[in-house]
Order: sequence, then structure tokens, then C-alpha cells
Amino acid sequence: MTAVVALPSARRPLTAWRWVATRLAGAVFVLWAVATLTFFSIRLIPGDPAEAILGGPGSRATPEALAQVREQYGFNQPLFVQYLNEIGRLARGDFGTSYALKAPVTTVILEGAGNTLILAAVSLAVAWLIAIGLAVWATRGGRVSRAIATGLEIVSAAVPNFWLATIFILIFSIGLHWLPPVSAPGIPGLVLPVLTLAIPLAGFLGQVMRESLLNALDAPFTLSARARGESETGVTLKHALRHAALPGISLSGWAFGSLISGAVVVETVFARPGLGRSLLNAVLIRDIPVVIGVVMVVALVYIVVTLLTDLADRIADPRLRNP
Amino acid sequence: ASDPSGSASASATPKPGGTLTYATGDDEPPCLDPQNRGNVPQALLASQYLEELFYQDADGNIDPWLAKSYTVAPDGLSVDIVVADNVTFSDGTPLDANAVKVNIERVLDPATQSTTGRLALAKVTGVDVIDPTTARINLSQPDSALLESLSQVWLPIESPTALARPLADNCLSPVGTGPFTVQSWVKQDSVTLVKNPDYTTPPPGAAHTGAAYLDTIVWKFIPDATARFAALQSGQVDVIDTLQPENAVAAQSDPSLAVQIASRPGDPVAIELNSGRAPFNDEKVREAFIDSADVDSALQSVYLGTVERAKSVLSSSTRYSVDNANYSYDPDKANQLLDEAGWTTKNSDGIRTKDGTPLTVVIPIAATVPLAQAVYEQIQATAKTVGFDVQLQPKDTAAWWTQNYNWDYDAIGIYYTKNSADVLRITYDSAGNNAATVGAYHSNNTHLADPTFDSLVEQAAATTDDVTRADLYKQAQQIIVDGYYTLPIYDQQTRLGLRSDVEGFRFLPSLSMPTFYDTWLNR
Amino acid sequence: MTNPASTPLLDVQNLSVGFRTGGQTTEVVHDVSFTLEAGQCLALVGESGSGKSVTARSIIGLAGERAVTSADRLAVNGSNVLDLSPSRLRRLRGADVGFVLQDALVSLDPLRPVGREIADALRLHSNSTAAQRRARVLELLDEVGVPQPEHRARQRSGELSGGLRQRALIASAIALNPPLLIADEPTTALDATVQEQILKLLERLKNDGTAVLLISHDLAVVNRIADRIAVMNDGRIVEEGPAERILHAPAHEYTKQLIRAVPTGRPRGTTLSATPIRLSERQLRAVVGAETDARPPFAGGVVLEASNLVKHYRNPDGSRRLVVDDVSFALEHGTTLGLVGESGSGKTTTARLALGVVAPEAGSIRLLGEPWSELAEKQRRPNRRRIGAIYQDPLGSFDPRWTVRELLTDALTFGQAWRGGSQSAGVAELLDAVGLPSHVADRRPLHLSGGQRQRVAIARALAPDPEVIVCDEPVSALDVSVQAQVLDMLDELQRVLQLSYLFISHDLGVVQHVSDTVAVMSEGRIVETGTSEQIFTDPQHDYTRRLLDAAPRLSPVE
Amino acid sequence: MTLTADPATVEQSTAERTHRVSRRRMRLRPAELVSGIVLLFLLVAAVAPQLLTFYDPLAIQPSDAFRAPSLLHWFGTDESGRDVYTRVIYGARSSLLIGVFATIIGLGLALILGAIAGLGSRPVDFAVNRLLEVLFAFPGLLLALLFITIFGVGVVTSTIAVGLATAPGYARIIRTQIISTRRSGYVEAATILGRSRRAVFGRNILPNVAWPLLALATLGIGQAIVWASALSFLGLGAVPPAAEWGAMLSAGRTYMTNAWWLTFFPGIFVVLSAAAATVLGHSIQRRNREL
Ligand SMILES: Nc1ncnc2c1ncn2[C@@H]1O[C@H](COP(=O)(O)OP(=O)(O)OP(=O)(O)O)[C@@H](O)[C@H]1O
Ligand SMILES: Nc1ncnc2c1ncn2[C@@H]1O[C@H](COP(=O)(O)OP(=O)(O)OP(=O)(O)O)[C@@H](O)[C@H]1O
Ligand SMILES: [Mg+2]
Ligand SMILES: [Mg+2]
Repeated sequence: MTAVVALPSARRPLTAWRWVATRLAGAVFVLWAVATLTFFSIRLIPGDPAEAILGGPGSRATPEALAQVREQYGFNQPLFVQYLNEIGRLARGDFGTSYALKAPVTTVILEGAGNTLILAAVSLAVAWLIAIGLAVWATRGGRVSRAIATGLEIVSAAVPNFWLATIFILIFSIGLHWLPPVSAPGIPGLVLPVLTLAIPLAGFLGQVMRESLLNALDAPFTLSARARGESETGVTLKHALRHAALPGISLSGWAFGSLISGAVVVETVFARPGLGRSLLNAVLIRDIPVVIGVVMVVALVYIVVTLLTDLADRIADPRLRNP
Repeated sequence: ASDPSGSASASATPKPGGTLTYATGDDEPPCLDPQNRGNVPQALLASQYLEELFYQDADGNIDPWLAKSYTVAPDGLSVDIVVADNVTFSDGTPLDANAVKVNIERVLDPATQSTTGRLALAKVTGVDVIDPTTARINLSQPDSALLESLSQVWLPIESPTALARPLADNCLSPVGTGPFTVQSWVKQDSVTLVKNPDYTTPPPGAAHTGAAYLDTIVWKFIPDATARFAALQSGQVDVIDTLQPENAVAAQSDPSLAVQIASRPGDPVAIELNSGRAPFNDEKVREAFIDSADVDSALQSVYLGTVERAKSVLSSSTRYSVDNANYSYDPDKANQLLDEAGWTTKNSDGIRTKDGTPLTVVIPIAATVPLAQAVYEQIQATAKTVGFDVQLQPKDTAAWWTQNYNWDYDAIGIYYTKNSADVLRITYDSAGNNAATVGAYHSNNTHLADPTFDSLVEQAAATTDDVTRADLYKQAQQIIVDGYYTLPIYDQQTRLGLRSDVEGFRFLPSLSMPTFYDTWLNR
Repeated sequence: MTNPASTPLLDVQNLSVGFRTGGQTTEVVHDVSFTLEAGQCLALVGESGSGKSVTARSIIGLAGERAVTSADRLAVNGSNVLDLSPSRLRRLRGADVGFVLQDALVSLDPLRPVGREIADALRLHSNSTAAQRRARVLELLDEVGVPQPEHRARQRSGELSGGLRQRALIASAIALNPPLLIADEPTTALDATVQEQILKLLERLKNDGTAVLLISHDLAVVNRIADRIAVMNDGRIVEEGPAERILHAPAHEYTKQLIRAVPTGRPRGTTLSATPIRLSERQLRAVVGAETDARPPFAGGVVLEASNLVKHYRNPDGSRRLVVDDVSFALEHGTTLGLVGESGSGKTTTARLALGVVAPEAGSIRLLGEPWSELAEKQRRPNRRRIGAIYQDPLGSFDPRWTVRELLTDALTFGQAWRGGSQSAGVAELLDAVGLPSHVADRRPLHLSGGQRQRVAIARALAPDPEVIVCDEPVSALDVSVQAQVLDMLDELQRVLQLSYLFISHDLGVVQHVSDTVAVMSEGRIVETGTSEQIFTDPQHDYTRRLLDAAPRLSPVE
Repeated sequence: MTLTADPATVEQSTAERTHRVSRRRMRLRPAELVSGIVLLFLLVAAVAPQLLTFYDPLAIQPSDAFRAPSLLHWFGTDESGRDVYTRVIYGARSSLLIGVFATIIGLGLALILGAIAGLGSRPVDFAVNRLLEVLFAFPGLLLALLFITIFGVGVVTSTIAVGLATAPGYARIIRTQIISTRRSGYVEAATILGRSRRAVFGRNILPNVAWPLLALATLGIGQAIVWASALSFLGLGAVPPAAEWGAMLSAGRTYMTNAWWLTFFPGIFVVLSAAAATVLGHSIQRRNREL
């Protein structure tokens, strides 16, 4: 009842600003930390960046050429100096040029980012739909359908996505010829990758939502809705689902991260251009600027997404606004 | 399944037009210009839009291509090359002697970061333009492999105008004389090639003249074998390479699909033994290892009989290769040899030991070498029966090379593509072993250091006389075989799966690269 | 008044409700019968668990999916509820019967604006435009006495006080002015002043012709508006009749008990429960046996003294709000200091200051004449046993994985090393002292009734043999009959053990009954202090007066 | 009457309630039974695989490669003629070990971080939170990827990698758990009874945090197994010829069209074990809630 004392509206903007400010500071910090972490950890990786520059591993570059490149890129400077230069450049928004692709990292990333983000976003949405569907079905249906839904959730959460991908290709591409096995423009090319990513995630979300949905369905306020003459469907749609969604929403930030992890696998299998694949390749051939670039972008995306989920949380749950 | 390159194409009349989609399982090249670096993925692509001075036929004979003729100086220290008349690059620049000079000297320039090409031109000191159509290549020593080298797609002739651009730009859109030109490159997805309408230089043996039939080639990068083959089956793509054995079997039995496999010249896929350190510094142990490896059954089971066991240290498609490496699985002999070599005691795991040290063989393996892990595993298993402790170490590409550079292995699976027996000089010459190159690239993975061998390949490189050359290379190969330095597995191959309605396909013999100049879609 | 000829609006004959659990059905309401006419108010009274809510809910067919309902007649407006189609039943709900559920605080969807919740009722049963609905919602809110309706309609229940929530809930119940309104414990857990307003509202509705079925466990409450009262016990109506008669000439023993249980206006010391425990000095000494010697004889005088306490708390937005403002009080040895005030006035905070779990920003607290609040926790620890606490929500104060035995044993070891079950004797006596059967010891508090839990809490507070016990709303969660027992027990313990209580409650009746001196708290300040006598007979501060006027009482006290 | 009656009635009603609860708690749900059996089987496979199969997981027999499932080879044979069933059984050990140890590592780290944050002062909590945020900003797989490329391919590294990748998530949960416990009424009650911070931590906070942790762990094992298999798929997992499910999966994928059993059975086992672990985790959570 303490919230009766609503915040003096005069203070609202101020707090809003403070919120934004802290979020910005946090974001900058995280980006810096991520860059630093990546920079140093990648320097620990065996394999010579100069190699990567001279056309990657096995490029048969002569020792002289290597030496020259090390000179040119300042790899023979003390690590810390290199680090400062790196951070300096990043701060100026300059991600450098890819060792392997000889192209500016920004363009390399931009080419991939769109695809990956779309993939992840759509997968997240689909995962949500599946999860909600399962949860509702389980709660509205009888004991049998509940059991089935629960089983589905648990199993789908336990399926390795690359395996799922292969099975899908076998069934829907080779078997039924319904969908293209590898990335193709438009919706059809998106279906299998999305399902591959969405299904395991849906399993998780479903498990999370199930409990809160059940709780909401026998909470007093749903009872009073019934007492008001609300139908079961009305109760589920108007009241229960929103409550059920809350934990899922807060999870979405994490989910997005895991989706991007999944993208590494899915993009490789379905030959989709994207961040995940560039990242994997870049790490394997020690294309440091690309690795750092991609990591930064992913971190940025993560920050934005968590910000959005927080906002969504606050919209969905006023209690968070003034507890 | 039908053989599209053969009778089929002859029967029907080619229909021009259409788009062919090619899905490669090889890496996406960082640069579309094979003068930079120089590896197979680049060669596959570049064969469609770049051409060379010379053309090497299936028997290894050299024919002119962008060169009209050539004359080797009596001392063999220079070669005059006359370029073909009124050839223009797709950007309109005419082909002349200067173009030859620019290209060759660019390859030699370290800034170009050429690898394969530069090694091939090791003996070239420079190029003089004698007259507008004649370029003279100067050599430090006679080089019988020069013309072969100049017929590799890693030494193409590109438009000097285009080469004037920065390296990165030229990587995106190299300009040559080929039947197709690079239109666009969507990283990680595909390269789009379009027909060169003014094409005038079909290679010898081409089925027609003038522009190519296909309007467009979409060159997709599909690393995952399962997805790639699925794409071929579903008709999403028309041609795929690095066709997996089981898929080859499937394709053969599928009327709507065809299989094209050609073996590439050079060193076959082989497990090379590091004679530079124990235990393989002992010939007996090397022989024992080779005897203990049941390669035949491994190939039979893993590759479902779709590949031939390599019988030579040179791939069968390499001129002067001799089938003298007929090693066979003989565990008893292996045991006997190891006993003789003093590896008499065995530890609890049945691993032989010699004054305490176990008979361990470290083999780093990486996806870059097309040798199925199962083959390694089977060799590991059979070798264990005679007391070898084979340790397979999966590495990512970069780590694998680092380990290779540091000679940090006992055996390593590897191959080398080159359309000349001169590859022996590159991959077995003791020059590759000196300390200077430790920690940097070396192509002599066996650490063979044999003066007689070195001089043999040197002479072979110097003589232009075919017979002596053949003999010298025969002796050289014999040395490798007798010394049990390398265990040839199978010829590296270009393995393609095609839709049956892809007609008029053919390989360019020099490196067994596909060309789609004659190709048309029978739809 | 209604004319007897007309058929009753609500007619319940021999209603029985059971619940299927596992195989068998356990009946919880047995052959309940009553009728209700328009413009009348029938109060259903009885202690917790007696079946009031189940009875009420089955009138609109919402007793629960596992409920088995049977009745000779269960009719609203003449239509028999038991054989209505689901859709007609839904029409009945809201349109014909307005239902105000128990625990209003959680009966509105915390995620939706209350305006919407109210509008739903309209949307469901009348084909009205959104605009019409908005207008009606504001009208309703205004009608039930919600200030600035436009603003409130847009707020979520979380942003509303208990009183406002309750009113919003009522608004949604009467949206389509249904002839029958069922209000289940509409005022429980509300401050006296708020309770007053709610009752007024119900009264007005009744006078406007709505039939009101009021459910409560507190006779004092229903006394205000009920025309007839039905007393329920163990699922049976033990006595039913006109309010006057039930209150002044109760026939059934159980009714008498209920009436006696109301503390309001009962002089200090008079017992509320029928057969309160009488504890012998010896018995209690046994409980706290060994330690009594260790206990230094306390000269008497002030045991707990607070001077000019100040405490701020941070609001979510980071701004500071003054929660305890210059609070001073003195608790005499062996007496009870009652601390009354509305919710949010800072009572609990004061208690936590006294207990030394939060430090005052200014001012100080002395315990047994020695410094207390200034001390570092380390110095405080040895003396912690001298001051104990009883909470409003005992369950929350028990470690969920401990059994009663473990709880008490733990408490019996005065912060010294944990001595396994060695205290079992002490545990038995403690339970005995608070009138709990010994087998309760092996239960987890979760599986005890509210009354039992509160007693365990008391037992735990007693264990270290304290001089002072801070009781924060110790009976607010209990219904009158249980409350009566607990209050009597506290009284008894004080008498025997010379305990001193800081007794916090928002219920004036209770405070008046237990306190020697009373401090009235409002918005963090103590506005008035005095003997129970002074405060209740002639209050000085008008805030106190308002509280007093609001307090429901059984008038006239027999 | 009341005092004598009331406890009696209450007691009787609550007695039956407790009874009901405890019965509900005791009753083993079918799902739990099944997952119990699965886990038991896996456990046996991990501890004494030779009890469940006569073949040697490494014994090659090229002559009968790619045999379809039969009475002789229940799950068929692989490209080297090794018995897939046997390899799956032997694979249980490494897979379970990976799952368990990865989770232990993850939870261990998380517990440290969470405890520091949950018990530490405001600034400490703040610092740890920032750290967690940073770790969260790394996609788990990348963390694993970097770690493995640095320290080399192998079961051990991939196990640690998975542990690292999962730690931040756990840490957050643990932190909130600790904080909510620390703010709980019973901790305050303990303080009022004069308990030292250490005692409170040891006797109230830790036990109340540990239980949910156990559930979390079992849930985690399942996920760790899946994770590890994904790494093996990228060729960063087990070292050949070790029979590890993930490795078998990715090796078999090339033969998917003709020899489905090479991928199907290892896949099923990954799913089974992960699902079983999840069910177990849920039931622990449930019991924990109902106690
Ligand atoms: N859904 C249900 N399932 C099983 N038993 C129930 C259910 N609802 C109520 N009961 C039982 O029915 C009895 C009466 O419950 P009810 O809520 O009507 O009591 P009450 O008089 O409203 O008590 P209170 O004053 O605490 O609300 C209680 O013993 C309760 O345990
Ligand atoms: N830990 C806390 N943090 C922030 N604000 C608090 C905290 N505890 C109490 N408050 C605020 O202090 C004010 C007084 O709270 P307190 O609980 O002391 O009032 P109360 O009189 O006990 O109310 P009630 O009768 O509801 O228990 C309330 O407005 C509450 O919001
Ligand atoms: Mg009730
Ligand atoms: Mg309070």
C-alpha cells in the first residue's frame, strides 16, 4: 500500500534522466570492457596475426614479409601500447580493416549484421508464439494435453540445434522438397533456420511461462474476473497471459544472446551470411579486427535488447515503474 | 547417371542463356585475384574469368593460349613470349607485352602477397618488353617448369589498368580475358559472374567459340556438406564441389544427378612423416608405420570405394609420376621392423617403448586437408596393433599451420597442388629445412635432407629434354619411396556433383579446375 | 422494508458444498439455508474456515472446479443457479450478482488500469460504446468515493491504497447495479478509517435497494449495517435472526463466544476467549528455568526508552522520505505501550528501530537503562535476548525448512552455539505454555493454522526469557475468535512474567484492550500520548478523534 | 472449549493437509520414474559400460562398415565398422562427465560471484553486477570459442569452456536468491535472537540458497551436454577416436542420407539425457517448494 504515496510528478523527468544516464554509462562501460577482454584474450590465441594479414594461415608467407607486416601493424610494439591504440581507434568508431577480407570491418559487419539480427528477432518471436501456444494448450486442455505439452517443452529444450537443423533438411528439403536447404532470399529460406533456433528456445520459455500462467489462472484477480462474468478465454487472454509473459520478457535479453550463439551453428549449416559465421571464421583465421568488431556489435545489440526488454518489462508491469 | 561432358552434349544443340548456380564447399577466398595468395578456392573461381599465357593438356603438353608462341633461349636463361593478337581484357585494355611484364612483376612483388605464384616463379629475375607484342622473361637458372607454371590459374594475365588499382579493389573485381566477368560479391553468400559478351580466347579443346552460353553463374559458399548436397538434390543449385563419398554414391544412382571427378596434379593427399625427429628419424620405424597402416580398407569403407588408392608420391595426373609406391598392409613385417629398431618392450596399453619412451606418433589434423577423420582413426587403430601410439590432435586451421611451421608433429596429412613434377623440388628439397624457415612456412614436411635428391630435382628443373627429365624425376621419386618418407593416400580431386541437365561441362586439365565456358542448361 | 409477499431475491435452501480431494469428497458446508430480500443486508458471520466464502461463491457457481454443490433450492431472482447454462451463469455474474471477493488487495489485476477492470463488467454485459463506458467508470469511482477518478482510473491496483482498491473492486461489482451484492470480508485488513468509509458505502447501496450479503468474522463490523445475521460454524448456520436479537440475546454458545471475543471497549484484563489458559508462575519458570537466575533483578521503571528517533527511507526514485520523525516514547516495566496509527504511518519502522535492526539517523534508544541503538551489533548481541519480537506475519519470520522444534530449540540457545535437540524439554514446556499440543513440534509452520503460527511465534519470543517484547500487529492476520485467545495469552504472560510490551496495531479496539499507555502515530510522528483512559475517553488530537469515531464497536456494550 | 477444541480441529484439518502434501510430495510422477530409469541407465553406462555391451568402442572392422541396425549391431555400425551402440554407451561417460563438471565449474564460479555480490557491500555488489553484465554481453558460444582456441581443442577445455559460458547466468540467479533470503523475515528474526552474521549465513541463508541451486544444477547438466555437443559439432570437442556423443553426431552428419543411424542414436541420447536431467531438476524444485 506504500505506493499509495505516488511519486511527486515533478521528480519523474529527473528520475527518467537519471535512468537514461546510468544506462548510457553502463553501456559505455560494458563496451569498453568487452573490447578489452576480447583484445587481450585474442592475443593469447596461438597463431600469428601477421600470418592472417598475409592471406591467412598456410599463406606460405616468407619470414621477411611477416617481419615487414609486424613492423607495419606495430605487432612488435609493447602489448599495452597496441591496446591503447586499439581502444583509441574503437573510441573513434574506427573498427579497422579485416586482415583477410582487406575490407573495412564496418562493411563486413554491416553485411552480416542485418541477416543475423533478422534471424534472431524472427526466431525470438516464433519461439514466443510456440511457447505461448504450448502453455495455453497445456493449461486449458485436460491432463493429457498438459502432459504432452510439458513433454514437448522439455524435449525441445534438450535438442541440439545443429542436429535439429540436419533433421529438418532431411525431412523438409530432401524428403518433402518443401523448403530450400540453404539460405535463399525471402521467407522460405528463413523457415528452417528460424525453426531450428526457435524450437529449443520455445522449450525454455514455455517451461518458464507455464508456472506463472497456472499461478495467474487461480489468482484472486482472475477469480474476480470470473465473478464479473468473464469467460475462461477472456480470463486467459486478458489477465493470465500477461502475467505469464513477464518472466519470459525478462528472459528475452538472455534469449537473444543465446540466439546469436545459435546463429553461429545455424548460419554455418544453412549457409546464411551473418555475424555468427563471420565470427567463427574470423576466430579460426585470427582476423582480429573482425573478431573485435563482431564482438562489439553483438555486445551493443545485447545492450540494446536488454534495454528494450527492461522497457517492455516496465510497460507490461507497472509495479516496476514505482515499486 | 549420364556423363554430361560426353555424348549428351554432342547430341543436343546448346541452348544459350540461363543462370547456373555453383555451390562450393571450399573456403570463401579472401581475394578473388589468385595473384594474391593463391589457393584452390581461388583457382576454382578464377578459372571462370581469368586466363593464362599457356594451356596444358591432359598429357601435360604445353599449348599457347594468351601467348601466341614462345622461344626458349639456348642457355635456357630467358624465354621470349609473343602474346596473341588483338585480345582485349574485359575492361577494354588491350593485351600486350607490357601486360605480361606488369603481371609477372606484380606477382614477384612481396606487396602482392602472392604465395603459390611467387614460389613457382622463384627463378624469374625480371621481364623485359622487347616489342609491343614480345615480352622476355629472364631467369636465374634454366626452369623447365616455367611454362607449366605459366599455365596455372595462379599466374593469370590480368588487365594492367585494373591492376593499377589498390590491392583490395582488385581483390573484389579482378579483370581478365575469361568467358565470364565478376559482377558482384556478397561476402559469405555468393559471387555473381556474368557472361563476357566479347570473349575471343577460348582455350584449346573448347567445344565452341565466341561468348559463353550461360548468362550468369552464381557461385555460392555452402560449407556444410549435408546442406550442399541437399541443395543439389532439391535443384536449388546446379553444381556442387567437394562432393562427399556417400553423396557421390547417391548421385550415381540418381538419374537427375551426375558426378564428375578429376584428380589434381601435384602431391597427392598423403601422410608425410617428419624424419627430422624421433621416432621417424629411423627409417625402420617409418617403414613399420607405413606397413602397419591399413589404408586400403580405410579408403574402401570410409570413401565407399569412390577414391583410388594413390600409388605414387606424385598424383596420377602429374606428368612423370611413376606408380612405384605400392605399399601394402603388413603388420607382421611392421612388428619385425620395430623389434629390429629396438622398440622391443611394450607398456600396459600394448604400446611399444624404447628406454622408457613410448612409441608415440603425434598427428595434428585440420579440416583444411581433405582426409576424413575416420581414415586417420583407422590408421590409428591398425597402427596400435603393432604398438604405435598414434595421437590425433584436432586443430583449427591457424593452430594447425603454426604446429606445422614449428615442425611440431611426427606425421601430418597434407597435399600440394601443382601441374608439374617440379612440385617435388618444392615439397622435398632440403632447402626447406634450414633453421631460417623454422617458425615460418616450409613445404618440405618430411624434413627430407638428401643431397642426391636435391641435385636430381635441380637438374630436372634445368633440363628441357623430356626423356632425361622423366628419368631424373623417376629417380627422385624412388628415393622418397625407398626412404618411406610419405604415405600416399589418394589423389586430391576436384569432386563435382551436377544436375543431369547441366550439359557441356569440362575440366581445364592443368589443375583439373572446372570451366563453364561450354556449359549450357538443357531445360 | 420489504413486503413479505414478494419472493426473496436470494433463496438458499439446504445448500451443501464439498470438495473432491483425491478419491473422497470432504463436505465443508452442510445444509445451509437463508433468504435475502431487496434493500436488505444479511451478514454471514463466523470464524475462519467456517465456510462463509464457499457458501457465497457457490451462489454464483464459483466454489471451485473441484467443488460438489447440492441444494434443494439455490435461486437468484427466481432462476435456479444450479441448472443455468454456462453462458447464462456468466450473465448472472456481474449482471445480477455483484461479487466483492475476499482479500480485495489482490483481487484486481495488478497489470491493468482499474478503470479497465471496471469497464470490463460493463463491456461484458451491456452493449455500450467505449465512451459511455469511460463515463460510467468515472461515475462509479466517484460514487464509491474515490477521489480524482480520472487519475485513479488510469492507475493500476498496485498504485492504489487498500481502501481505494477495495472501493474500485466494489465499483466493478456494482457497475451494472445488480440487485444483489455479495461482499466477502470487505473490510478485513483495512485501517479503521477506511473500514468506516467502506461500510458507509455498503450501507448507502443497501438503502438504494440493493440486497447485500455481507461476510465477516467480526460482529462489530456487521453490527453497523446488517439487518439480519447468520452465524456460521464448521459449515453450519448455528443461529440466524435479526441483528438486534443476535447481538443482544444470543442463543447459541458459539455466538456468545464471538460476541465476547470483540475486544473493543473491553476493559484491560477482562478475558475475551471462553476458556483462556491460566499459567502458573511455576509452569512458566520451568520454561525459562535455568535462565531466570541469570536474569538480573530489574528495578522497574522504564525498560525501553526512545528519544527523538528519526529515520528516512529512500524512495524507488532515490528521493528520501521521512518515515519516523522525532519519535519519543517510554515503556514502563511490566506494562504495555500501545502504538496505533494508519498503515504507512511508521509503526513497523519504529518497532525495527526499537529492536535495533535498523539504526536511527538521529535520537537514541535505551534498553533497560543501558545504551542500545548506539551500540555496534557485536556489543548489542549479548543483550539481544532481553528484547524479543512478534510479527504481523509469523510465517515469514520462520525459516521455511525448520520444524517448530528446531525453531524453538534455536531460540532457546540465546545465540550461543547450536545445541542439537538437547532442548527438547524446554520445547515441550514452551508449546505447553502457549497451549499447543506437543506433536505440533515436528510440523513445519507452513502446515499450521494462523492461530497456531502466532502462538509458535510467541513461544519463540518467550524462549530467551526477554524483559521486553515488541509485538507488531500480532493479531491483525487472525480472526476475532483466535485473536481473542492470543490477546488473552499475551495478557496472561505479562501478568506472570512481568513482561513489557510495545504493542503495535492499527486496530483501536485491540489497542484499547491491551494497553496501559497509548501513543498515536500519524505520518511518522507521534501526535498524542497518554494513558489508555485519556486517549479513549477524551482524545486531544483530532486525528485521534477521527480514528476513534471510525472504530466499529458493539453498541451498547452489554 | 475453544482452546481445547480449536487446536484439535485446526490440528485435525492441518494434519490431513500436511498428510495430503506429504503424500503428494512422496508420490513419484511417471515422468520422474522414466527419467530416473534413464539416468540410472546412463549412470551404469558411465561407470561400467562393459556391463551393457561386449564390443570394444574403438575396435574397427572396415569390412562391415555402415551396417544398418540389426540384432548383431543394435544401433548399426559406423564408417569404420565400429558398433554404434557400444560407442554410444561408452560415450555416456564423457558426455555425463562433461555435463557434470561443466555445471560444477559454472555453478562454482557463479556461487563465488553470487555470494560476493549478495553478501558484499553495495559497491562490491555493483562491481560484480557490472562484471556479470560484461560477461552476458559475450554470447556464451563466443566465450567458449575464444577459450578453446586459446587453450586448444579437447574434452577438458570444452568442459571448462561450457562451464565458463554458463556461469554468468547462474551467478545472477544465485545473487538474487541470496539477496532475497538475506532480506527475509526469518533472517531478521535470527538477528533479533542475537545470531552472528556467520551463523545466519551458515544456518539460514546457505541452506535456503543451496536447495534451489541443486535443482538448477540438474537442469544445467542437461544444457551443458547439449552445449558440449554443439562444440564438438564445430570440431572443438572431444579428441578422436574417443566416443563422445557430440563428436559422433557431427562425424555421422556427412552420412546422414544413407546411414541415418550414425546421427540418430547419439542424438537421441543427447536429448534423452538432457530431458531426463531437466525432469529431475523440476521435481527437485517441486519438492523443495512443497516442503
Ligand atoms: N478450493 C478448495 N478446495 C478444498 N477445500 C477448500 C477449498 N476452498 C475452501 N476449502 C475449505 O473449505 C472450508 C471453508 O473455507 P472458506 O474459505 O469458506 O472459509 P471462510 O469462512 O471463508 O474462512 P475465512 O474467514 O478465512 O475466509 C475451509 O476448511 C477450507 O479449507
Ligand atoms: N525497507 C524500506 N525501504 C523503503 N521504504 C520503506 C521500508 N520500510 C518501510 N518503508 C516505508 O516507510 C513507511 C512506513 O512503513 P511502516 O511499515 O513502518 O508503516 P506501518 O505503520 O508499519 O504500516 P503498516 O500498518 O502497513 O505495517 C511506508 O510508507 C513504507 O513505504
Ligand atoms: Mg473467506
Ligand atoms: Mg507495519
